[in-house]
Amino acid sequence: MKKKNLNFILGSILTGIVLLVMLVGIFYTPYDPTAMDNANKLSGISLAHPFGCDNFGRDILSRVMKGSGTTLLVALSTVAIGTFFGVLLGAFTGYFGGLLDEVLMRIIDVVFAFPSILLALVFISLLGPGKGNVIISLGIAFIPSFARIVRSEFIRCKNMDYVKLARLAGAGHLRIMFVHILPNTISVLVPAVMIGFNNAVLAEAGMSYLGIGVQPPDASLGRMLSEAQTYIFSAPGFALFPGIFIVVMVLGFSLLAEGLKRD
Amino acid sequence: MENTQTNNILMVKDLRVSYSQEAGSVFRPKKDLDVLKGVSFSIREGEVMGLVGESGCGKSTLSKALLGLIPKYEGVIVQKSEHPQMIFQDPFSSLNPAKKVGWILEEPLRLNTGLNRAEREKKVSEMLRRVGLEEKLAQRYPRQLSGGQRQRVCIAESLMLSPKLLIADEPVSALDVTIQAQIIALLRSIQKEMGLAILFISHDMRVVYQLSQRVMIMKDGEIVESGDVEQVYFHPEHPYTKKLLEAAGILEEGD
Amino acid sequence: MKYFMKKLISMAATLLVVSFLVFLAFAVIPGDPATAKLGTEATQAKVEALRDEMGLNRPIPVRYAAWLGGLLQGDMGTSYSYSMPVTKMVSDKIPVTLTLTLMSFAMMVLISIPLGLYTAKHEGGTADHVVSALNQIIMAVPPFFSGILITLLFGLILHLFTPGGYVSYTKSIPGFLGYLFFPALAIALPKAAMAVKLLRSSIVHEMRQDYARTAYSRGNSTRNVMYRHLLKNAMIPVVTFLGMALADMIAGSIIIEQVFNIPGLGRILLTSISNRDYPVVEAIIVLLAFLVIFINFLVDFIYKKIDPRIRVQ
Amino acid sequence: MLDVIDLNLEFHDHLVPETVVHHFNLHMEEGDIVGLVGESGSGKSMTALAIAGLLRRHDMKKTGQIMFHGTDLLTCPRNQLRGYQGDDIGIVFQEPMTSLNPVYRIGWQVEESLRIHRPSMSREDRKGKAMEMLRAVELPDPERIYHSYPHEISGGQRQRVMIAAAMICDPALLIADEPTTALDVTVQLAIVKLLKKLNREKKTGILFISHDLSLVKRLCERIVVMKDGRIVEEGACDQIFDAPKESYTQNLIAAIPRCEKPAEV
Amino acid sequence: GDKAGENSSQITIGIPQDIEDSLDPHKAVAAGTEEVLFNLYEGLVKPDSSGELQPAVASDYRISEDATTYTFTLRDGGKFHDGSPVTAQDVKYSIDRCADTTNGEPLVAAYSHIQSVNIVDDKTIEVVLDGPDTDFLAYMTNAVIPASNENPDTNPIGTGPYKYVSRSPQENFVIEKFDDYWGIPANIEHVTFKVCANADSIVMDLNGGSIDMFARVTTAQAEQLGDNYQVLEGTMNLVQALYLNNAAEPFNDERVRQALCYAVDPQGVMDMISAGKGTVIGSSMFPAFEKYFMPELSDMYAVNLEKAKELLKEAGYENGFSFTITVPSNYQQHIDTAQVLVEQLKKIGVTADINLIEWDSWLSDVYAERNYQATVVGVDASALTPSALLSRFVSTAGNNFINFNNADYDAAYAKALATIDDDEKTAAFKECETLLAEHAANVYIQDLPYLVALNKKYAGYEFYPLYVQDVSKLYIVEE
Ligand SMILES: Nc1ncnc2c1ncn2[C@@H]1O[C@H](COP(=O)(O)OP(=O)(O)OP(=O)(O)O)[C@@H](O)[C@H]1O
Ligand SMILES: Nc1ncnc2c1ncn2[C@@H]1O[C@H](COP(=O)(O)OP(=O)(O)OP(=O)(O)O)[C@@H](O)[C@H]1O
Ligand SMILES: [Mg+2]
Ligand SMILES: [Mg+2]
Repeated sequence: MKKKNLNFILGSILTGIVLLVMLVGIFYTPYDPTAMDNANKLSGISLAHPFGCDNFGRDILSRVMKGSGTTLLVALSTVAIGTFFGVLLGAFTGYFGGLLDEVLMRIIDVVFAFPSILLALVFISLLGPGKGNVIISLGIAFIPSFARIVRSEFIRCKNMDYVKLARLAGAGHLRIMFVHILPNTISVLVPAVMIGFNNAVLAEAGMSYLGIGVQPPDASLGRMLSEAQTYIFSAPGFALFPGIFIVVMVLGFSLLAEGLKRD
Repeated sequence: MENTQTNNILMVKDLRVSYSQEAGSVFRPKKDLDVLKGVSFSIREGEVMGLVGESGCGKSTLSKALLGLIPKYEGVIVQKSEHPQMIFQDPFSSLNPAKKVGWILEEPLRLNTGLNRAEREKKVSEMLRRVGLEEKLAQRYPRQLSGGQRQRVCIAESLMLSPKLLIADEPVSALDVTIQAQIIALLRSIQKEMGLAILFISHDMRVVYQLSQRVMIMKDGEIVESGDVEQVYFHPEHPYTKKLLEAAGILEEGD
Repeated sequence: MKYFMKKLISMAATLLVVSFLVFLAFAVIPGDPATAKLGTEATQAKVEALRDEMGLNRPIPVRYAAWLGGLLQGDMGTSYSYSMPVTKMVSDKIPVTLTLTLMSFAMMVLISIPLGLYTAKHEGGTADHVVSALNQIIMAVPPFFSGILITLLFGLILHLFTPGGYVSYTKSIPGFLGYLFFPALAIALPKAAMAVKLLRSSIVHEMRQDYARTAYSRGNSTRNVMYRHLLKNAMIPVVTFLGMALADMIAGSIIIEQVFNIPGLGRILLTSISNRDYPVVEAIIVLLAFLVIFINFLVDFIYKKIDPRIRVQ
Repeated sequence: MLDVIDLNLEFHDHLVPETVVHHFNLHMEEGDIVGLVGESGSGKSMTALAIAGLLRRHDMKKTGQIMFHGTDLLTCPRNQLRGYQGDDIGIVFQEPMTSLNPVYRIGWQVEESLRIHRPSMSREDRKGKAMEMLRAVELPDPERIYHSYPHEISGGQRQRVMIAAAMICDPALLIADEPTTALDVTVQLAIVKLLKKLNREKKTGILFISHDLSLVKRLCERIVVMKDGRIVEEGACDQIFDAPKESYTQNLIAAIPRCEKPAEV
Repeated sequence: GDKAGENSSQITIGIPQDIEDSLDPHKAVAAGTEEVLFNLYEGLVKPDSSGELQPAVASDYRISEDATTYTFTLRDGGKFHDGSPVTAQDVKYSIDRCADTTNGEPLVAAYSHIQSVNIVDDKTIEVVLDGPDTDFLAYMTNAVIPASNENPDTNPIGTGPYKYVSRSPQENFVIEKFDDYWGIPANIEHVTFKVCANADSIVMDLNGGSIDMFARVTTAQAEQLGDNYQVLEGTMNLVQALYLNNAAEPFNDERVRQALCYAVDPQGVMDMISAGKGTVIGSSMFPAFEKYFMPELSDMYAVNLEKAKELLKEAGYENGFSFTITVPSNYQQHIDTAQVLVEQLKKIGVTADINLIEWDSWLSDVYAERNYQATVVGVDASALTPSALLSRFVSTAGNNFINFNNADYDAAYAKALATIDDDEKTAAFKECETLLAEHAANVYIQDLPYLVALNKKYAGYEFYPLYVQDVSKLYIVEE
């Protein structure tokens, strides 16, 4: 009881901070996040620049404020797509089994076998670059893992007596799947979603790195982190703040989820 | 046997079910286990049919087969009720662990009636009361209930829709006698009021006697004797029936 | 037996689909191997000539059929960029990626199972809190970043290995394994953190079941209850995850191979994609797909093995 | 042998703490058979679990003493308690359906107490003993049952498996929580006989929880009646049946089903 | 590396991308391949570090008065790596192979002017052109390979100071000293080019000791190197510019292009991305071509925002406009440059977006199909002639990816090619450069700095005006 509350409170605080920074970032940043300043290149923490500056002398705080919004948007929507379709697929295949299961799972295998980068490349070439397409292609790459987890839980639950009773009470397949069985998969699904959120933040960074994600000079936390790698020795702080912010963001969400989870 | 087909709510002809045991190891090759070996009977509308039998003789299998919950069977099952209900022998796995008792009980109403939330809740607390449970239990998860409480929740769930056919697999086994009596009375009154037909599986010979009009005695996947309760209880023919009645101490009572 | 035949056929069909999709993918994405090969010296005529030479001017189905025909005879074609037989190129790199993957998988299992059990056993205790906090943080650190941190710590500060000093398995097996240790750790850590979390919640769930109580009633120690009774049940969802993680590690080794300068399949795949060298891409993806499908098949199999109830279907 | 003194059990997983057992006292000598009857939800199973040392949950409060052979099971160290569980104290749970581990075969589970408390026993001996127990509880085809998984056997069969497993080490105290609910009368009788024999030969003390008063009457010398977490009446079997003092007990006895149709309502 | 136990000398050199190319010197095209193959192959002549052509496989050469006949005398005792002697047949084979037009175009474009290759005697070979060309010698640096080699793609055999040992994709490329080399032998026996594809780990690789040398480190990387490294500084010999598609809106208007030139501050770019290192350029020529480089052109568009805005206004873009800069994602320095440009252009109300694409997509979309607005890349010279840089701006040139179209330029370039008088030729080329600058064909920025990190155990590194790594000059410092 107490632990749950603690998780919830801590999670809300961290998430609150992230959301606040993000929302404020939409309307106000201390500096123009793309404005360069030769004099301040890689300068450390100072009063004027509390998070220091990057290799172009851009204010890291401002970039983090702008970038976290992008990151959050991409990560949340990616996970939403992945979870939504993953749950849908996993539920259908696990619940009905048989040929449908065989065929759909093989399709999922196919998607899973494709390196997400190739997948992303294909989508970006089909749809053109841009945030939305990054979300779509990453989201698709995320589907298989959710589908598999949900599927195995559905296989476990579908033979339970309560499922049979629900059928007798007149519940349709859809209702049985999503109202009766789905809540029983929560204990496995929630950690998976948190992991997914995490991976999405990082995958977005990876894609930006390949040039198919967020385009410079726009900031996203992942992109900032990968830009900072080169300076890991000379300006460790450059990597530190976006990094910490990712951790705070992910941590906040997972604590919140943990706190909300009932069992 | 029966030719009054018109008012049969359930009719079963030559039902056979076998479980295929998966090979456990190289040394125990796969073999089939015949559980029901040709069962035929029928239940009329509004009638309570008792089913008594040896433990492991196939009663639960029969009850599941009747409602199509066993994928593979041979024989004919004709079932004419709109929402046949079932009370499983195992009250724990019949209750969705992720939902509260209140939600579980509301579900049949939600699905089949246009009642609004308040009305549903009212019906639920009424039903809880009728099966002898406190209303506050609606707020609990199944694992927070005692065995008998779970069983009563299952009974309540099966009665929510006023079904025409109820298959009850040992519904009162975990209840103490006072509550048992209360549940029996409840079932009787519902049966009278709404013409509910029940296949009542129990090993408590007395309870079966009190509730049923007819009774079947089952052993080893076959029905060895059936007929009116009085007939079977006081003039048993099959040795197993006699043995049962003897063990229950009914024969002495009757004599 | 029939089951296996069925699986085999569906596996083959999947591979066919995968390989065809790769062909299609290359038809869709911009860039072509001839231009890539010629680089800035490309002119219309040269590109055309080269395309002819490479057989790129034939329609996709024809090209695909030719490729498939070759494959059935054990010939996966010649790399456009390296002019080397693809079979040799790929088979040389398989040991690298496979070793890396298996090593990190072993690490993941060795770290996560005891830790998952421990935290579940002490649910709500200090150790549990510390581990979950650590878990969260480890999961939140990007793999390339943790790779750099590991290089920094173990390579440059502790001098336990030479960063970038990859030793080929053809030269020295211990050197090879020694070098792969840290990259494997970098891959294993975040996955292990996830596995710990999953295992913990799964065990906590099983601990509430009645049969756990039964186990205690026979005088089992908590340890025994955990290992003998709960673990097998709790592993059911975890096995799915482990299978996915393994598949993920094989298909996703690209980043770590990059950070640690390991010449494995992932690296070749990445450059071959950008060189539009599809004989190579095709071979590697078909291989990856095969592994992924095989692992999933294995997972389903193990899954049925652990949970007897599933056979009822 | 067993002395339960002023046992109170209180749940804390709701907003309002809920006491489910109040001031429970029980004394049992070796070879005593005590019947525990009472309303559904009156706290019988909780009491049984407490005595068997299985209420180790953090979210509940336990006060009082449970003295077994001179040790307080509520406060003694865990490994001492473990030494008793399964060996000196056996328990049959009320829910045979969920109390068996779904992923292990029956034989493995029945033998478990032997593996723990009789480590020197050989494999064959263990199996022999397990088969003997399975036969003793009247299971048909014990060889098949031995190799089955829990979901493959019927409810009554599972219940008998639980009984066999609880008795395999010949415990000094057997707690049986509604052990015969899913059994037909003939098997019920056989089980009662088996318990009696055990009691006679091994001086096993039995705490028999049931709502089937006729069964309790056959088996027990003493009866404890519970309602709402409290003991309402306690005494020798005959005395309670012949002259119940409390109105609840009277109701209970009156409600014993008879082979007669109830009057129409 | 640290493998001190071995008695023979060796060095490990990091390369940023794999030699994922044919090893056939006539077919290899990637700059990264050519710079390594430089150690394996030689032509009849060979450039030295000052860019002068020196006899190589040929010991001597003669150019006829009218600059149409080039006569080469083969060196005595010249040998291929497989031990066979270099014959006149091999030389003819090599030249003919590159001049072959059965595939549409010759492998070396300039060879289309070859009329015939004649074997005069065992030691003498004569190349006859269809017209005068004083620069043709530069193309004779093209590798001589044995006619007998059946697999030049994977089994390179040349005459250079090093011979091929092995390569492992994405891992390494190994060469070793060729003992029968005709010239000054190499100093280091074993050379491993190690693929270091991750730019971010190069500093660690160097500091950790797994590589001894890396050419083209960035200033940021150089600053993080330990004491045991020296950083040598040269120039990349590239023309880095914001290349504009002269045929696309709005850059088809010269005033717009000029406006951008006035707005961009190359020195600002250099200050930002490479601590001020690099050389400002004003046209498509870099300083290594001393004879042709015109430093004065760099001042033509000194930063003048007022002027820029005025020009935009004239062109009808009073409120500025927006456009997209397409940048290949594998070149960090170009991405960085683009980002600085975006900031600088904001000052005149021009908004630029950056669109990163893969190198291969860049080749097809931008370079081949010319489907872009602007791009930041660096263009190098494939041969040591000014035409290597300037020919692409002739309106009909196949590689004129900026669609530059100027009749004066075409005339000036034709004149430069036609004349054999060196002064006239130089003047004509300079006119070309001036025209490019005046018409603001592109926004020229810089010749990038070229930093080589070399472990202090080694010395002897030489910079070339070409994109090559000459390993044979490296030696181990005695301690
Ligand atoms: N986790 C829990 N939280 C709160 N109350 C609980 C919890 N578990 C059980 N209870 C309550 O404790 C009381 C006693 O339960 P117990 O299982 O001992 O009843 P019982 O006498 O065995 O009944 P039955 O004959 O029905 O099995 C019940 O009222 C039950 O609702
Ligand atoms: N899934 C299964 N696989 C194999 N055998 C099974 C399975 N389910 C039940 N059986 C076997 O079938 C027989 C009949 O089982 P069933 O559950 O129908 O008995 P029952 O009459 O309900 O007994 P009880 O009164 O004990 O509940 C038993 O011998 C049982 O072991
Ligand atoms: Mg049953
Ligand atoms: Mg109970």
